[in-house]
Formats: sequence, structure tokens, C-alpha cells
Amino acid sequence: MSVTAEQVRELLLVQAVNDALHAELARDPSVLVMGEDVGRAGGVFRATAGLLERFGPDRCIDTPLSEAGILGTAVGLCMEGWRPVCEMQYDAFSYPSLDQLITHVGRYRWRTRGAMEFPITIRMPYGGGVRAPELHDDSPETYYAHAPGIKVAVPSTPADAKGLLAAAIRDPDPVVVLEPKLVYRTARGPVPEGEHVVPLGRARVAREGGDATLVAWGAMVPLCERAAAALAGEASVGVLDLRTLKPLDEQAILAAATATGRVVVVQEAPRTCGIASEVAALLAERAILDLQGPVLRVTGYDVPYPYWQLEDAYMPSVARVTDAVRQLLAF
Amino acid sequence: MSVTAEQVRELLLVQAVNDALHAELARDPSVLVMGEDVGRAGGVFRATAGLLERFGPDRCIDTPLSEAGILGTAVGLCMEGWRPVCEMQYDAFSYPSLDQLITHVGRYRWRTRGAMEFPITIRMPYGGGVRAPELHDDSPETYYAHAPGIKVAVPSTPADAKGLLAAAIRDPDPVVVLEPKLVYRTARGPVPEGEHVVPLGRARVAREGGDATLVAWGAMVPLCERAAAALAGEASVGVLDLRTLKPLDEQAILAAATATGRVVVVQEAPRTCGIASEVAALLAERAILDLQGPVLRVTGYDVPYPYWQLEDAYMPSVARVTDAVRQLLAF
Amino acid sequence: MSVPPSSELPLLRVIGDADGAGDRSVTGLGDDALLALHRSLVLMRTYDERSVVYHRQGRVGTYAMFWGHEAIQVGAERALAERDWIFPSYRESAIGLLRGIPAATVLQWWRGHPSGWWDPRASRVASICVPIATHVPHAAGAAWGARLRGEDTVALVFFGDGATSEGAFHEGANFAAVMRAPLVLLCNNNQWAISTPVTAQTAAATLADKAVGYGMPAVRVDGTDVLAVFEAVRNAVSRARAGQGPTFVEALTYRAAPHGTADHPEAYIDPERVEEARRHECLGRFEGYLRRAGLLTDEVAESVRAEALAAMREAIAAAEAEPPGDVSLVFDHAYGVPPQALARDLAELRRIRGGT
Amino acid sequence: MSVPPSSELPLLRVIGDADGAGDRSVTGLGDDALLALHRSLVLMRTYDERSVVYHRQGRVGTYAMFWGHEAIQVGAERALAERDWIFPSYRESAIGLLRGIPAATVLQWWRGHPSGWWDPRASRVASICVPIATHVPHAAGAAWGARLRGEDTVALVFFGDGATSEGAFHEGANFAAVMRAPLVLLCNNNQWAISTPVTAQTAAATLADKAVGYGMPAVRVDGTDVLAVFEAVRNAVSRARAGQGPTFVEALTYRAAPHGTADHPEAYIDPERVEEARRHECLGRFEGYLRRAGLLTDEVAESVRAEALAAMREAIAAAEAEPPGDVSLVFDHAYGVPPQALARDLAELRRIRGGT
Ligand SMILES: Cc1ncc(C[n+]2csc(CCOP(=O)(O)OP(=O)(O)O)c2C)c(N)n1
Ligand SMILES: Cc1ncc(C[n+]2csc(CCOP(=O)(O)OP(=O)(O)O)c2C)c(N)n1
Ligand SMILES: [Mg+2]
Ligand SMILES: [Mg+2]
Repeated sequence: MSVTAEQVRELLLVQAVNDALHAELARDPSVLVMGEDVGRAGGVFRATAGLLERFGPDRCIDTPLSEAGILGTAVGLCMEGWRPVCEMQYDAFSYPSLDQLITHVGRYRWRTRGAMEFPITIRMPYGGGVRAPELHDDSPETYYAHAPGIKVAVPSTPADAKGLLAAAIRDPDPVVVLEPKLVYRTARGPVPEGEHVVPLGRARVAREGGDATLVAWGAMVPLCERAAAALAGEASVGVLDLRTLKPLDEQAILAAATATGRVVVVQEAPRTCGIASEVAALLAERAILDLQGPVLRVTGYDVPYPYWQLEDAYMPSVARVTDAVRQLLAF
Repeated sequence: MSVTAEQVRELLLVQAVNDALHAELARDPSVLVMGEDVGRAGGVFRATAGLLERFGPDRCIDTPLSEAGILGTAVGLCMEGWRPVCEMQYDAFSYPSLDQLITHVGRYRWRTRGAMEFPITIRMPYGGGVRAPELHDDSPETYYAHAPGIKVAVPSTPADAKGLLAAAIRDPDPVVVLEPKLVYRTARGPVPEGEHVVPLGRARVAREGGDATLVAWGAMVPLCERAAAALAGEASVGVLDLRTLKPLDEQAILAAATATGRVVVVQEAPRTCGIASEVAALLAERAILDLQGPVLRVTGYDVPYPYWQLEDAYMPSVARVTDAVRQLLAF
Repeated sequence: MSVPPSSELPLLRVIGDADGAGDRSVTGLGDDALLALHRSLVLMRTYDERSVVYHRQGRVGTYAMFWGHEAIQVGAERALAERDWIFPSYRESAIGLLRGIPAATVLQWWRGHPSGWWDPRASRVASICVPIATHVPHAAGAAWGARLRGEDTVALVFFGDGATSEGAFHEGANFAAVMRAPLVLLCNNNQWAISTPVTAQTAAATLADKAVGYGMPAVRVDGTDVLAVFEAVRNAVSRARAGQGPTFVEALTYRAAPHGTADHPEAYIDPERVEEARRHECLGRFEGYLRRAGLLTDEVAESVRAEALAAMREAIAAAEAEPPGDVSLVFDHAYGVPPQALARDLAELRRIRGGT
Repeated sequence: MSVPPSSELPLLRVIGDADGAGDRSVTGLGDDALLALHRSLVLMRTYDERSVVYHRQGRVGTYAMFWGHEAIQVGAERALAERDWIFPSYRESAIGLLRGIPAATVLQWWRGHPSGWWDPRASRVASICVPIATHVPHAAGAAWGARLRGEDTVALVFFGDGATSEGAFHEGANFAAVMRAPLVLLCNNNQWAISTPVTAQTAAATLADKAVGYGMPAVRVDGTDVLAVFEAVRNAVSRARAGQGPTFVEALTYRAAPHGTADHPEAYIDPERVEEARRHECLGRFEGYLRRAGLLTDEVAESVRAEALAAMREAIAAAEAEPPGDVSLVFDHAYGVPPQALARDLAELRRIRGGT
């Protein structure tokens, strides 16, 4: 896939999402956006602002309050040649659509033996740290990554927010794009204008470092960058931004293990069966001789996401990440 | 918890499930069974046979065809002091209830700050190999184990099928019990009569072995036993039956790694974010110096469960397991 | 729009009693069309009965029979244009036969052979839906999607009485109504969901009453009357095609056969009620109608049956002759751009299997 | 049972026009009770308005106001017995105030402090439900569960117009009807789900029409009329308690405030329509009624208001004075028998945080 952009603008992450939607709807008349409050209101985070006005009510659709209905009708829309981009208003409010996702979205192409495509994009703000009421803070990547037939992407920068979303929309397969709401309006950076595509399945070295590697995605990437900076006097710590959680960029992860031999994986989601476990399992399976110590995981805990006054204790912090790195260096 | 049984009967695994339900409903008048076709029909696998006749329509309830309704009303039933045992007819048909499970069943106790209990048991036949139509073959443990506040148990023997189900029903927390339908009527063994409880969270050494350990659960346990037997001339291979997937019996897993240094984890579910990955991550984190080689995973693949004429290729087989062990021994 | 509760709706019938009292005719259906309907009914009946036999012989796996429900499928399919979508549940697994899908293909589905999975684009018959009611939103989406493209395609979705309790039914029906999707919601109310009677499924007087909550009209029709089903669905299809949105059609019948080959209804259904339903089954009723109209003779009936039987014999032979699917089919088609790991998995699997 | 479609139902009203035309009285509500209702309305209004102020001052987090919906909550709560269950959505977060839950507790919920999470057993007010409609089955289960125990407890569940599109609403309502659960389904039809008008939520003429599909009766009531809500819910509660099953109550109102503190309704709601709704808001209407009945004077009104204000000042002070929750609360209460790993996690976290 090619990057045809010429110019670059400074955008917030959520603006980059909006930019991608404008670009993709303009590019391909079969792309449509649907979800709760995506039209008149332009999305509760304004990620879909301006789409209704520009593309009309057939391409930017305010749906009933019905997540299974959104994803289920999206399956049918694909059968009539549409490429639906479904917004789930928040992470935890996507759960009512899990049945459609697991039983149909990820299996229908296989069921037609490849005759039909289901190029559905499901995008949603996800993650904690935003001082929000209950169930506005989940990191649901495991539910999606485990489901057969589903791909999962998570940007951490505005440019990737645009490029991964464009890639997801163009991909022939269903892709869940999790947008780190914690940095929707704090991550600011250069974004190519016009069409911009970041291929799925390729991690990004966010920071070089020779002594240890932090593996992260979404809002944990800037956190890891801060942790690496905090460790600068002690060790050279790199940060690998996975960008796509399924398929994982195995080469990039294994290369990091070869280079540093010390890996800490950082995720917000509860620990059990997280992507952090998957990365650790990959290393235990394919890099055992490269490892200079254990693969450590700094994660959310196997409990409900807490009352927000306590969320900073739950979320991976610079202190927890640096502690893990120090343990590993001392191993 | 105590085992008060005096006598032992030979039962099939599904009969042991039925036995546990009879015993627990008799023991505790607040236990009730609910689900689709659990009453008049006695369950499509006859797991609930005789309950309606014996305990009446208030304790064995045929529900509407409504999995989210079953689990959602179970939450309310708990508030009125009931201990509901919910049957999901098949693995994949539990997905419509995932939203209730993730957002409420696992969080409500926390939400009341421990004031109220939600001792819901969710039991279902799961797994492949039974020559069934689509979506009668899933191994959904990841969706359950990842959800905060949820415990997961998987028996592989009739005695454990009874004992783990009894433990689940008595546990103050919601527990998902996955019953390996592949061996519902082939696993036969001694089952203590009367009350019989197998504590949650404790693995079982199904076979001793000093050179390598196979870690498995459900129908993969007898498979691993066959694989270990097939390797008998070459190596002494042990089998660890996890029995509870959340919480994991970390001690038992780490002890196996210490003892043999060579671990293969076998699961039917798709690979990404499976329990096999969790076990591997645990070893990579806490047993790195004990490992004599990589932690290998023999799993289902990240694709829809296949057409059943091809299911033997998808399912972990003795050949795949022995191949992994041999790789490990030669490492 | 407000809609009257359907318990006030009459039950639509075209075929009268055994003595012909009440026989009507349906506009637009000439003698040839009536005989074609008959052939379709026989084809479906034969497919179903043979599948049960093949199952007993171990040649077909678990199977969900539709004995006695053929009129719903045949009448509905006939009322659609070829370009219209059909969304079957497992109960209508063989509806593709009416759209040219070979019987061997459908047999392969129940035999678990990969060639049983067809291309829905070709026949406009969606894949068989196993999880109850989850295809209702798909049908709503396809109908709505066609309308968004400015086409006049209609979609029809089959589901059972039990399905109306699922959230997916509700969300799909509501979406269809809100989007004015050209959808026919065809509920086969055979009064049982495995062992659960419809009276334990809902407290509504009729399932057609569900339509009121979605602001869509409903019609109740005798599901053992192929002509009545045709007429009801044709009306619903015209409404849909004219942009007037979805219609709920409740086809009343009775499950006169087990739920599936593994089911034992003796445990929960009164055998006399089943016998009564079997006496009023749809093929016999329609044959009586045709005979009264002088359109069907014993010879014709016999030859239609023989033809269907021969086709089934050929179909099972063809299915059984097909070589088993290659192991690569475990991995193929799940993704358009597959994760790299799958190729490695396949290679490893082939190595372990000694190359096959 | 067949139920008429509710568009034929009259809109229940007790309070008449500003000039008193149409004023009725409700049996069983004496002067004291009327004044108690007034105090409750003022309490709720004050709580709501102060919370918005506290939010602007940064003392409360995101907040979902219920300005103008107080009559629904107050009227409904009053119609219940103390032992009856209430299942609130986020829109009724402060309904516990009517059951003795301190305002400071509810403020703490919106402040994200652990002490905002109450014990539902004590007040029979379930936890605030954030995911739309998912508590409808809980309420159905609690009501059904009480009935199974032979008790005559009733449950009442609050939800919005948007909630009726969710599968969880459907499954919960259907369960309640099938099980004849003593449940009142109280729909606050404020005509908006964030930016989505009810006309884009359903094609039904009224939301009460949904009841037909569940075979339960429905009633439509003016949601700005506290007495009408009381009367309607009281009837529904009596039916429920008498074993006649659930009732759907549609309370018609208008969302005259933003969806929540982060919402900007100017983008999608006509401000004139909002102004009109604000002119007909429920507290003013009830005060007019009381004045016309000679029950309320300016002085009484003023002192009730002042009392409520003082209570709120105390409440926010109490909330702010509470020490922050200990980090152990991240782990506590999730399990009755917690996985061992959690204790290790807590110990590690304390070590890293330097012991706190
Ligand atoms: C979501 C889901 N839950 C449960 C099942 C298991 N199951 C298969 S058929 C059936 C009954 C369906 O009844 P109905 O909708 O009336 O259709 P019928 O079988 O009578 O055609 C059930 C419960 C399923 N397939 N999907
Ligand atoms: C399952 C779910 N989906 C989406 C949301 C986000 N959300 C919060 S409130 C709301 C609108 C609710 O509208 P309505 O049911 O009419 O209640 P109201 O807010 O008007 O009281 C939405 C979409 C949610 N909380 N839960
Ligand atoms: Mg049925
Ligand atoms: Mg509303």
C-alpha cells in the first residue's frame, strides 16, 4: 500500500481519526459510517464530525441504540457491497455486539469459502485514565484478538490513527480499531494530508534502546516512552509500539528479544489471557535462547476497572514499568 | 472443603454432572437450575435429567430462548437469595450472554463493595471433535477467563465433573464450568456418591513423568495421556490436568517446570490469547531459569472451527503432541 | 404508524377442507405454476425424508428435519424475485434447492464436507444460520443496503417461534423498521423450540403481536397452506418493494417431527397432537386441492415423486463420491489477507501428517 | 392475553393547566403526602442543579443530569413499598436519596470515590446501571426471584426511550412476562437518546406499543405530572403484587437539559423546543397545583428549598472531607474467595508506591 500524501498537518489523535474517515469516505463511495450519535452530534468525541454534512444521511448513519443491531446489519450491508465502519460509543458498550462478532463477523467469509468479503471496520475509543464513570474504561483487545477471523489494530500516534484506520477500512477482512481515548486530545503530531495508509501487521520502533525493550500499544506507548526516558541514566531502553495486535508482528518482537534479551510487556487490560501473555508466550516459544531474564508483564489486574479516584493505582504507571525494567536489569 | 462421600459408582462424565446437580439441589434449597430445555427434556445431553420431576418447576426452569435473559435474570435471582445454575446449551450459544457476563456477572459483587454475592454457576458443554454442525464445537475459555471477577473450571474426569461443579455451585463467586462434550459419554470412572467437592484452583497430576510435562484441561487431558503413553519408550512424560483455568494453580505449573524443565501446553481453542499463552507467560515470567527449552503450544488455529470432516486436522492430535515433545527433547 | 394487535387478525387460508369447502384461488398462479409448486413441495419432502434415512444409515450427520414445513419454504420462495435475498436458519437448510443449489451440496453441509458451503452471491441464499435469530440483523442489513444503493431488492428471513425471544431478533426487526428496510420477517411458528412450547416462550397472544412494537404490520397465515403462504409473502414483498418497509408474517404450523435427529419428542410432546398435525400436513393438503381442481392425477404425483427420489439417489452418490477436502481448507478463506502464522501452521501440520 | 396497541391509550394526567382546568386528586394521597412529594421533588431538583454547579467547579466528574425528570422518579418511588426493589439507570443515580441513601454517597459515585458504591440490600436500590438496558433482566430476575420465594415484593426498573432498542430490554421484558414477574417497566421517554430522537429509535407509534409484543398491559402517563406518575405506577404495582405480572409504563417527557455534562445539545436540539419543555417542567407544575389547592405558600416553598440547599452543601463538604480510598480497594470485593495472585499484586503495588 502506498502513501500518497504530500503535505503534513499537526493534528490531535481524534482529529486524525476524523481526517481518515473524511478521506476514506471521499475515496470510496461504498464506505459508510454507522453508529450511535455519529451523525447529528458528530460522535460523542467528535470523531465523526462533519461526515453527515459532507456525505449525507446514507453514508453517515445515526442508528438505534443497538450494538448487536449495528454489527449485525453491517454483515448484511457487506452482502450488498458496502464497507461499513461501525462506531461503538465506548469500549464496554461494544460487548453487546460480541456475539455477532464471534459467530458471524469473523466467520462469514470462511463460511462462503472466500466468495464474499466482510470488510467491516469496528472502531471505538478504549482504555482508562479518563476519570469516567464505570464501564467507560475497558481495554477489550483480548475479546477481539482471540476471535477467529478478526484483526485488531491500536494506534498510539495521530499519524498511525489515520493510517491504521485507513488500512482497516481497505482491508478485505474485519478489523477492530481501538483508539486510546486517554490520548485523543493530548497526542498531537504530524499527519499526512489526503490518503495515508499504515499497513496492518507491522510494529513501529517508538524508541531505540539496547538494554531492554518495552512492548506496548495505545496509550501505554507514550507511558513507556516516559518510563524509558526516566531510565535514561541507568539503561538504554527501547519501546516497541505493536500497532497491530492481530496479526502480531512476530519478526519485530523477536528482533527486539534478540537485540536486548530483556522484554517487559505493558498493557492496561486485565492480565489473564491478555496480549501481554501472548507476546510472552511467543518469546517463550521462539526466543528462549535470546532471553537474558524473565519476560515481565506490567498489566491491569484481574478485577473490575476501579472507581476512578483509584484508577491511577490500577493503570500501569511509570513507576511500575521502571520497577520491572530494573528487576530485569538486575536479574 | 470436605469430601463426605462413602461409596463410589462408575459413571459417565455427563452422568456425574447430573449427579452433582441432584446432590446440590438436594443439599441447598436456594440452588436452582435454569436454561433452555433443562426441564421437560432433561437437557439436550440429559445433564439435567430428573431434576424437574424431583425438584419441581420452581427449581428446574425451562426458560425462553434467550441467553442474555438467562444470565441477566440470574443476576436478579441472586439479589433475592437464589444460587442459579445456568445452562448454556452449547459453547457458542453462550456468546449472546457475554455482555451480561463481562459487564455485570463479574462486577456486581465489586459494585456492592462485597455486600452482595453473585454465586452464579454457568455450565455448558464445550469443545470439538463431535462431528457436529457449525458452532457446536467452540472452546470459549478465553472469553470467560479474561473477564474480571469470573472463575473458570474444566473437568476431564467424571469425579472432577461432579466435584468441580459442586465447588462452583458452593463458591461465592460466579464460576463458568466447561464440560468437555467430546468425552461426555466416553470418560467413565469412579464417582463418590452423595456430596463430593473438588476445590477450585488446584490442578491434578494425571500422569507422573520426569522428562517433560504436558499441561492440558478438558478433553485434551485424555489425549495427552495417550500421547504420553505413545512416548513411553522414549521419555517419561507427565500430564498436568489444570482443572481450574482461573485462578490457575500456579504452584503446580511452576512445580512441573522445575521438575521437568520441558512444558508443552495443549488446548483446543484458537491460539491467540489462549490459556496456553497464559501458562507459557507464567513460565516465561517465573520459571525462566528452570526451562530446558522453549514452552511449546499445541493449539487450535486462529481460524473458525472447521467443517467437521476436517476437524481432526484442526484439533490437537496425538501426532501433534508427540511431535512437540520430541522437538523439545531434541532441543 | 399504529398497528392493530394481531390476535384480531384472521388466519389467512386459501386451501379449504378435504371436501373442498373454502377452496380459493390465488391471482397470478396459473396451472403450470401450481404444478411447479407441487414439484417443489415433493422435492423438499423427498429431500427431507431421505436425509433422515441417510442419517440412520450413517451417511449424513446430525440433521434438522423440516417435515411438514415445506409449504412455508416453497410458498415464500415462490413469492420472491430471483434477485431477492433469502436468509435461512438451519431449519431451511435445503431452501437453496428451490434456487438451483444442488441437493448434493446441501447434503455435504450436513455431512460436514467443505463443499457443502455455497457462494451466497450466486443463489442469493445466505449461509445457513445456526445460532438462533442472529441472522435477522443480517437480513435487515442486506435489505437496507440494497435500498441504500437504490435497488429494489427485497430480503426474506426465516426464523422460528423460539427465535422471537432473542435480543438479535429484536434488534434486527427494530433496525429494519426504523430504516424502512424491504424485509419480510417470516416466522415459522411450529409451536416448539426443541422441548419448549410457544406458550412458555412468550406471554403474547400471538407472535404476530411482536410486530406492533416495531411499528410494522403483521399477517398470520396457515403454514400448512402453500398458497396462503405464497399470497401473504407476495403481499409483504410488494409492500417492501414499494418502499413501505418490513412486514412480519407468522406462519402457523406444528412441529410434527423431532427437532433434529438427536431429539426424542416423546418425552415432551403428546403423540396424538403430532398425529393430528401429520394428518393435516402441507403436501397432502395441496395434493387434495390440486386433485379437486383436476390438476393432479395419481400418475403425475407418482412420477414427480419418482423423479425427486432419483435426484436424491444421485445427490447422495455424488456427495459420497467427492474426495475429502484437503487439510489446507482448515486455513483457507478465513481471511482475505491471512496472518503469516497460518502458512507456517499449515506447513507444520502437513509435515506432522506426513505430507497430506 | 391480547393487549390493545397503546396509541389508543389516553395520556394519563392528574395535574391540570396553569389555570387549574383539569386538576384532579389522587385517592390515598393526603395533604401531608402531597407536601412530602413536594419536598422530594425539591430535594431531587436541588441535588441535580447543585451537581451541575459542582461539576463546573471541578468537584464532581462527568455527571448525567435529570433536570425535569424528577416527577417520574419521585412519583414512582412513592408508589412502591419500602421492600420493593428499584433498578436505576445512570439517569436515576440519585433515586437513593428518596430511600435514605445520603446525598454525599451519591456525590461520591460521580466523584469516583469508592464510598459512592452502596449496599443495595440496605436500601433495595440496585447499583447504578451504566450500560443501557442491561439491568432490565436483573430487575425481572429479582422480581421473579421474590415471587419464587413466595414473597410479594415488586421490582421497578427505570430506563430510557433509547433503551428499548437494546436486546437486553427485549429479553428482560419477555422473561418478566413469561414468568409473570411482579415488575414495573418504567420507561422515561424523554424523546432523546443523546442526539438520537425517539423517531429514529423506533417506527412504533408509541413506546408503550412495545408491551403488546410481550403480552403485557401498558399505560402512558404525563411524565411531568408527579401525581399521574404516582397513580400509574401504583396501579402497576398493585397488579404486580396481585400476581398479574409486569406492566409497561411509558412516562412522556422531554430532555430539557443536556444528556450529560459533556454534551452540547445545541448541535442537535431546537432550543425553542427545550424552552417550551422548561416552561412545563414538573416542579413548577406541581407547585402550581399545590398553590391552587392552598397547600403551598411562598414561605414554605422557600424553606423547603433552603433546607435542600443546606443539605447539599453539607453533602459536598462531607464528600470532600472523606479521605481517599486505600489502594487495597482496587483488589477488594471483586471476589469472595480471591485468586491468590491478587494479594501478591497488591503487595507489589504497595512496594512500588512506597508503602501507600
Ligand atoms: C443462540 C442459540 N441458542 C441456542 C441454540 C440451540 N437451539 C437450536 S434449535 C433451538 C430451538 C429453536 O426453536 P425455534 O426458534 O422455534 O425454531 P425451530 O427449531 O422450531 O424451527 C435451540 C434452542 C442455538 N442454535 N442458538
Ligand atoms: C450499551 C450501551 N451503549 C451505549 C451507551 C452510551 N450511552 C449512554 S446514555 C445513551 C443514550 C441513552 O438514551 P435513553 O435510553 O433514551 O436514556 P436517557 O439518556 O435519555 O435517559 C447512550 C447511547 C451505553 N451507556 N450503554
Ligand atoms: Mg419452533
Ligand atoms: Mg431518552
